[in-house]
Amino acid sequence: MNLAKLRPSARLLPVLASLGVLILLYAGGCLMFENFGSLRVLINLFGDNAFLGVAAVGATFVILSGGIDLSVGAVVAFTGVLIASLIGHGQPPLLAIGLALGFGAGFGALMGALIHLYALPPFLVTLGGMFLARGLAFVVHPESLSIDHPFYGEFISQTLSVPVSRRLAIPFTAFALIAVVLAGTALARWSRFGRNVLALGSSESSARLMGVPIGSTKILVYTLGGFLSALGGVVATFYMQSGNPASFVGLELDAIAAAVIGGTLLRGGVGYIPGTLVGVLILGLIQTLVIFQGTLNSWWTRIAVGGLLFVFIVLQQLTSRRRDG
Amino acid sequence: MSAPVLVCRGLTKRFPGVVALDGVDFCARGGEVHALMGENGAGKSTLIKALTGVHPRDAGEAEVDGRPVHPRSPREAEAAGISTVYQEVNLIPDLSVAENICLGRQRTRLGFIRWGDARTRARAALARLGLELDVDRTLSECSIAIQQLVAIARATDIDARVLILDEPTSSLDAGEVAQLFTVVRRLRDRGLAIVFVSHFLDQVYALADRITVLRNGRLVGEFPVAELPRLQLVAHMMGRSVDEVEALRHRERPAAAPGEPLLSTRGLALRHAVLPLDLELRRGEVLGLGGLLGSGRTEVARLLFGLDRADAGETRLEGRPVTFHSPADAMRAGLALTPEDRKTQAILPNLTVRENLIVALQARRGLWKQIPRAEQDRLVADFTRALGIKTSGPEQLIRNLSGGNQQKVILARWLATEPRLLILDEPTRGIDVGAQADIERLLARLRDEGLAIVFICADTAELSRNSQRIAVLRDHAKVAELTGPDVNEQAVMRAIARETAA
Amino acid sequence: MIVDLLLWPALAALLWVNRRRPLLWPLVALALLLLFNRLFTPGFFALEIRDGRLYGTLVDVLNQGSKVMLLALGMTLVIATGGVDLSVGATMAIAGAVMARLAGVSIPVALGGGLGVALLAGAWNGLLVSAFRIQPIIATLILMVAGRGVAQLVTDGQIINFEQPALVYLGNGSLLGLPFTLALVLGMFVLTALLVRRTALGLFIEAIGDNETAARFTGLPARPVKFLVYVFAGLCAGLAGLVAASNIKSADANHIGLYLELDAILAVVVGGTALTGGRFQLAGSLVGALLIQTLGTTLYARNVGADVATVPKAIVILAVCLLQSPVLRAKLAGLRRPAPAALRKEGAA
Amino acid sequence: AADKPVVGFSQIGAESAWRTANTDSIKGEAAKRGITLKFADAQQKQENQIKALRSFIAQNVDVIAFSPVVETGWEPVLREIKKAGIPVILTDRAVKVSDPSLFVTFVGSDFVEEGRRAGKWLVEKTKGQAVIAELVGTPGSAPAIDRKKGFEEAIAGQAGMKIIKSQSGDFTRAKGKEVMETFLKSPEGKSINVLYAHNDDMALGAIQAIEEAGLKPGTDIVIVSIDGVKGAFEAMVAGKLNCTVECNPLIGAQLFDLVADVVAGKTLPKRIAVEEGLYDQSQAAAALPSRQY
Ligand SMILES: Nc1ncnc2c1ncn2[C@@H]1O[C@H](COP(=O)(O)OP(=O)(O)OP(=O)(O)O)[C@@H](O)[C@H]1O
Ligand SMILES: Nc1ncnc2c1ncn2[C@@H]1O[C@H](COP(=O)(O)OP(=O)(O)OP(=O)(O)O)[C@@H](O)[C@H]1O
Ligand SMILES: [Mg+2]
Ligand SMILES: [Mg+2]
Repeated sequence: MNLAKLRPSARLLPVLASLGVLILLYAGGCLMFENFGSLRVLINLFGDNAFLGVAAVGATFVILSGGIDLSVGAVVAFTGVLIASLIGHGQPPLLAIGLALGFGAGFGALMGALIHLYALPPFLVTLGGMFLARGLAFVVHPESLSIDHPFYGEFISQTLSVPVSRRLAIPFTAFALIAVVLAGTALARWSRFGRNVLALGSSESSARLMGVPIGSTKILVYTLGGFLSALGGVVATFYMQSGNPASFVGLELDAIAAAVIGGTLLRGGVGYIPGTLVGVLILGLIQTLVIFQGTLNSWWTRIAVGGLLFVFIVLQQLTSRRRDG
Repeated sequence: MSAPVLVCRGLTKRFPGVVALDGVDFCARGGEVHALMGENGAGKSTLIKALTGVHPRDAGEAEVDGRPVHPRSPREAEAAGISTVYQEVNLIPDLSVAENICLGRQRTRLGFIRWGDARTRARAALARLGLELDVDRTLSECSIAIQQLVAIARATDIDARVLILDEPTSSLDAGEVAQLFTVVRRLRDRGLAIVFVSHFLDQVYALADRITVLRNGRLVGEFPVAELPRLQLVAHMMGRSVDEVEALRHRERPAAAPGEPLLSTRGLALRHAVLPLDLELRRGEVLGLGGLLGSGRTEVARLLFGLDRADAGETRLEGRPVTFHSPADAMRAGLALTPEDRKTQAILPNLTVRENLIVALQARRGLWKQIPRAEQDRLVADFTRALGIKTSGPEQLIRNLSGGNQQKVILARWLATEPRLLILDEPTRGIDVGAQADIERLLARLRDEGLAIVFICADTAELSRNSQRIAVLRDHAKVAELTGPDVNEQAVMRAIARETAA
Repeated sequence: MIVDLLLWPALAALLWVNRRRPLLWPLVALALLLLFNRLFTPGFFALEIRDGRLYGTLVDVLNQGSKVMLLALGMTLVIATGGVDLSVGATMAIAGAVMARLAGVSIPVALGGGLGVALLAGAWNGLLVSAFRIQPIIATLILMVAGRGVAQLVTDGQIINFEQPALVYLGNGSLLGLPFTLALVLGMFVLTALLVRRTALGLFIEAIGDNETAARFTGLPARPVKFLVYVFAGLCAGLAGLVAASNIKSADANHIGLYLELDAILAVVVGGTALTGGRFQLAGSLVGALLIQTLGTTLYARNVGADVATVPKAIVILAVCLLQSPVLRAKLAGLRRPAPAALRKEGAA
Repeated sequence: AADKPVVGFSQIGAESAWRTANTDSIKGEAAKRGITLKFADAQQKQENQIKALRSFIAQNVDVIAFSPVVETGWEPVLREIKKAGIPVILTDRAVKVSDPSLFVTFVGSDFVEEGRRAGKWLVEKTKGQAVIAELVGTPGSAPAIDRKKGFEEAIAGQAGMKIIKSQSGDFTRAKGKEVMETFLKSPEGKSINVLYAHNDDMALGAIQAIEEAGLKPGTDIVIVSIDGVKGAFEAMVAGKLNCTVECNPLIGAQLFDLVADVVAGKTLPKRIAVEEGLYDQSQAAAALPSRQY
């Protein structure tokens, strides 16, 4: 029986393991490289990965529901271009952002509806969505487009960031990331919708028999995914003040990897939103380590990123392995 | 005469190749327990599912309290006052016990779920069933019996007009059943209409007021319990005459001539699961494993079959020490195990009956020696006949078979490997009387052919009826071994109780 | 035209033979796409003999499609076990790079080296999935990221050219007037089909993909089988990599097989194998791969820019999805003849 | 180390032999001068590049240089770098920013000019009569856009020259070959007598497609491309390619001269061109041995 007491936390083990490895990696970086321990690096870690983090929270919800969303990168790119082009055509930024968010949510809802109503595999539908959004982005504007508007220039980067010192400020995007993670955590843990998502991902047939509204939950979860992808796109425009239809290729894989590293099972039903943040930070930290190393050429960069990913995943696996049924 | 609460007329449901329900009328009255009886595949579960919106009906209508209901999902059925426990555990394995009980009905404050309230409610619902357990445990870590009880707790947690229980007792032991019945009676007395499905005749006669019998998707009739003798009921279910059934029931006493030892364990143990255990399994003998639920019988079976690896003790096969690192090892040595949780541990849902049946034999023969198709077909034909498996053909997907027939296919899967030692974990769960008799006879025959058999069964009567020797487990340890004349229900009960008192 | 005389009856026969099989819908989609091209894309069906080989867009479809077809064969088995292999594109690059590097040594060494590293790559994935029990998508992501780096390491960031006739033949040669790659694909298909259908491997894979716990309870060697399918996927990716390098007579480590893993997965899923594992359709995957290549070639031929070409691609994917959707088909069937339920209700009233 | 500056350089990636040569030139020159170079490879992703630039700030480098993946989207990070007081040198590709003080200077090729030179050469070679197929670079990328623009400008006045086919070959051999195959098989394909490829790799792929179609590249179809990689010279020697406009990746020495000037506080022009040539078949054989990439 004492075993029974221990078990619930076993579910949290992968997340804790990830967190442990994250701290270890960070400490390692501080020891190895000068300036690695500086506040700026820490702030960059949040600010630079904000768009990924926001999109990854959405991807985590979709994975928790037993689905997958491959359209993340394309939707992020599309919303960027859409906002840039709308602002370029003289629309007010807030309207452009609102439209982009609305588009993302609608796009997700559409994919969710196809998946639910016609019982289509999410992989295919969202792959279709990815191609569609990518193509549409090029239709909106075939090249990268910068955003010249005081709202972007002044408001976002000056007014909304919190200065730490004369040269260093915490960017608005970092706050956006933390806010989304907190909201996502609350949604997953304390809302009926969140619990329905988990139930759906764990066992769709049982969830149906238990009266979970399968259809609306599914459609909503893809809507949420689309919305957060779009929000990721918005955050990216804050970050780059431009939109580029060719950008963020493969971001969906980073998002999925972040979720999985953070302890979310791809089969659905098990996972934690804060874990996804840990996953995002780990991916970001791996990149930072490689940049600080500063001599790796293209191929060694790839090999190093892959190798660190491997070391990390094996460590996580070893520390959290359980007896399986 | 109480008023009808749930009335169905002309319910019809077709699946490709089968008419699962053919114009069935059914009526459950308030303050009564109404048993729904029939062989495996008779259409009981389909009736329930067509009624509660899981399957769209092809025809027919239903009323609750005179209002027509046409639920398109279990959720709508629940809203219309029908609460259901479906056959097989249908809960969310990755969520906690408390959540499984409260899912979809959580109370919220400012939109936030009140987890404390959910836990309290879950504990209360479980307490009504006489169960006290950690409601924060993940469901998949609980034994199947506990899961079944959780499902029932969930169904009784809401205010409903009709409570439907599809084989709720199939994995419960006597004590749990008694507890459940107390609850059901209490609900009945509150005026609920209760629909109860079970293959245990004793339970039906103990609880039900009225019985509706189905056969091959058709209504045979509705009878007050008092006017329907058991024999007659079985005859209705099987579509035979009472005399024929009488002949079926006749059974010889076990021949008591066990052969030489086949497999023995000394101090076999696994931390948290099995305390040091000595067992001896002999050819031509059925060893029953008795005990309350959670007493560790399934754990013993897993250990014997190489699913878990013991951390102490030894196993000897015909005197030579062996270690099974995997089921494949155990199979090579001639062992077979039908697991207790059919849905997650046994069936390959999207494969055909044929593939499900031959897969263990194929695993034993290895990758390269594919069983020729002709042999496969012959095996399927033989076992379908021998065990009376109801399918629309060998290429039907096993997931579309009724629960009892799935169980028979799993049994056939292992018999096809011609094992020397057969471990049966609750093999008769969810199997109708006729088939149960078939299986019991088969057990006797296999035993007489020299097989060693380990028989795990929650029903002590069935256990003592079929075993030559019974090892009684309690709290993961063997507390008694009954032999000869001691192999009877009372002795098993006493063995469990004695230790409880101690 | 002679092509029409041969192709359409053959397609019709194929459709008829498969009318009750899962292969039907991908075939229908392929037939529709071909029909569209027959009607609206001039020159798409033009075939002639040049230098003793068949020459025309349809031949290109087969030749260019061979890479995805090879990948799809391996990917089918991986997906059937409930996994996925994201690293096949990178594996292609490694195999091509090693072959180009060793081209000067000797032909067998070059071919053997290329396939050898591909097998190693597959074994690595297999090890991570079966022994370390890492979720396949993540396990293979590692090699997807690092593999292309390894390939660049082998080529030192350069594009390595080779001219050895045997190596060039692999991707450009013709056999009986048809591209040699077609023979290669067919050979691999037959080999794979024999491997899974003449041994119990197919059953084991489907059982493991369908319900791994039950498969383990039944004594199936789940881990060895999983290991094996990743090794096999590596082999297929290796072959595809050699073909890709041979096609352009050089190893371009940065681009060989780039994003091809998506096409391969798409081919498998379009071909009727569910990503959740279990039942698989080997032939379906080939049809899926052909469908994707035909679509790509169609877009080129119709001068649709690569940037917006993804839009029609998305539309075709969704259309094929819908064609395969049992729900939609049931609805369409319901339109054709009145629903039985409705009849019943009238009768009852 | 006080006198030797620490330089952070962010490269686009290693997507082609040209790029690798560019990287090697920069790394080699840094090593030769004993300058500490913090090198970061962006794997063709702008977001990675921004991360690298911000890391350079954190690492307190003295000068930042980078080849931007795209032209836009650099304002915020460049402002941040400016705030930190670090001078920026752009290489290879330019950026679009509203405030020109965000970078010190840009050293690199003029893609529009490259396209123009290819066009002019062609006008001369074909005497204004050509049916042209164009292999475009990666959609949306600066070289693809500019090389198309320059080329179109150069042939604009010629009534006898028209581009009948234009498709992206993604700057790769495989795509170049695949697209050329479909060009040749289209109904208008037989009339094509000129191929303009935005880079050599696509041209080399297309040459194979042309040969497989039974035509003679360089003769039946005149081919002009841009970059001037070794493979292009080999093809010219073999008579299969007619002309390549050089786009010189070997900017290492020039770059570090500029770094020294920046550190010394000299004022520099905003735009510094790279020395580049144009080679046709007549010069190819002579130039081939000296090609380094
Ligand atoms: N989803 C389905 N698809 C096809 N056939 C089905 C499906 N579900 C049930 N059937 C068939 O309908 C018939 C009735 O099955 P049902 O599950 O109602 O039997 P049951 O009376 O509940 O039997 P048991 O006592 O074994 O649970 C069986 O022949 C079964 O094979
Ligand atoms: N009432 C209970 N409370 C908490 N845990 C329990 C309870 N009953 C069983 N368990 C746990 O469930 C696990 C499974 O027990 P096991 O299946 O071996 O028992 P069993 O004798 O086979 O019972 P069953 O009748 O459920 O098959 C054990 O680890 C046990 O600790
Ligand atoms: Mg049933
Ligand atoms: Mg048990």
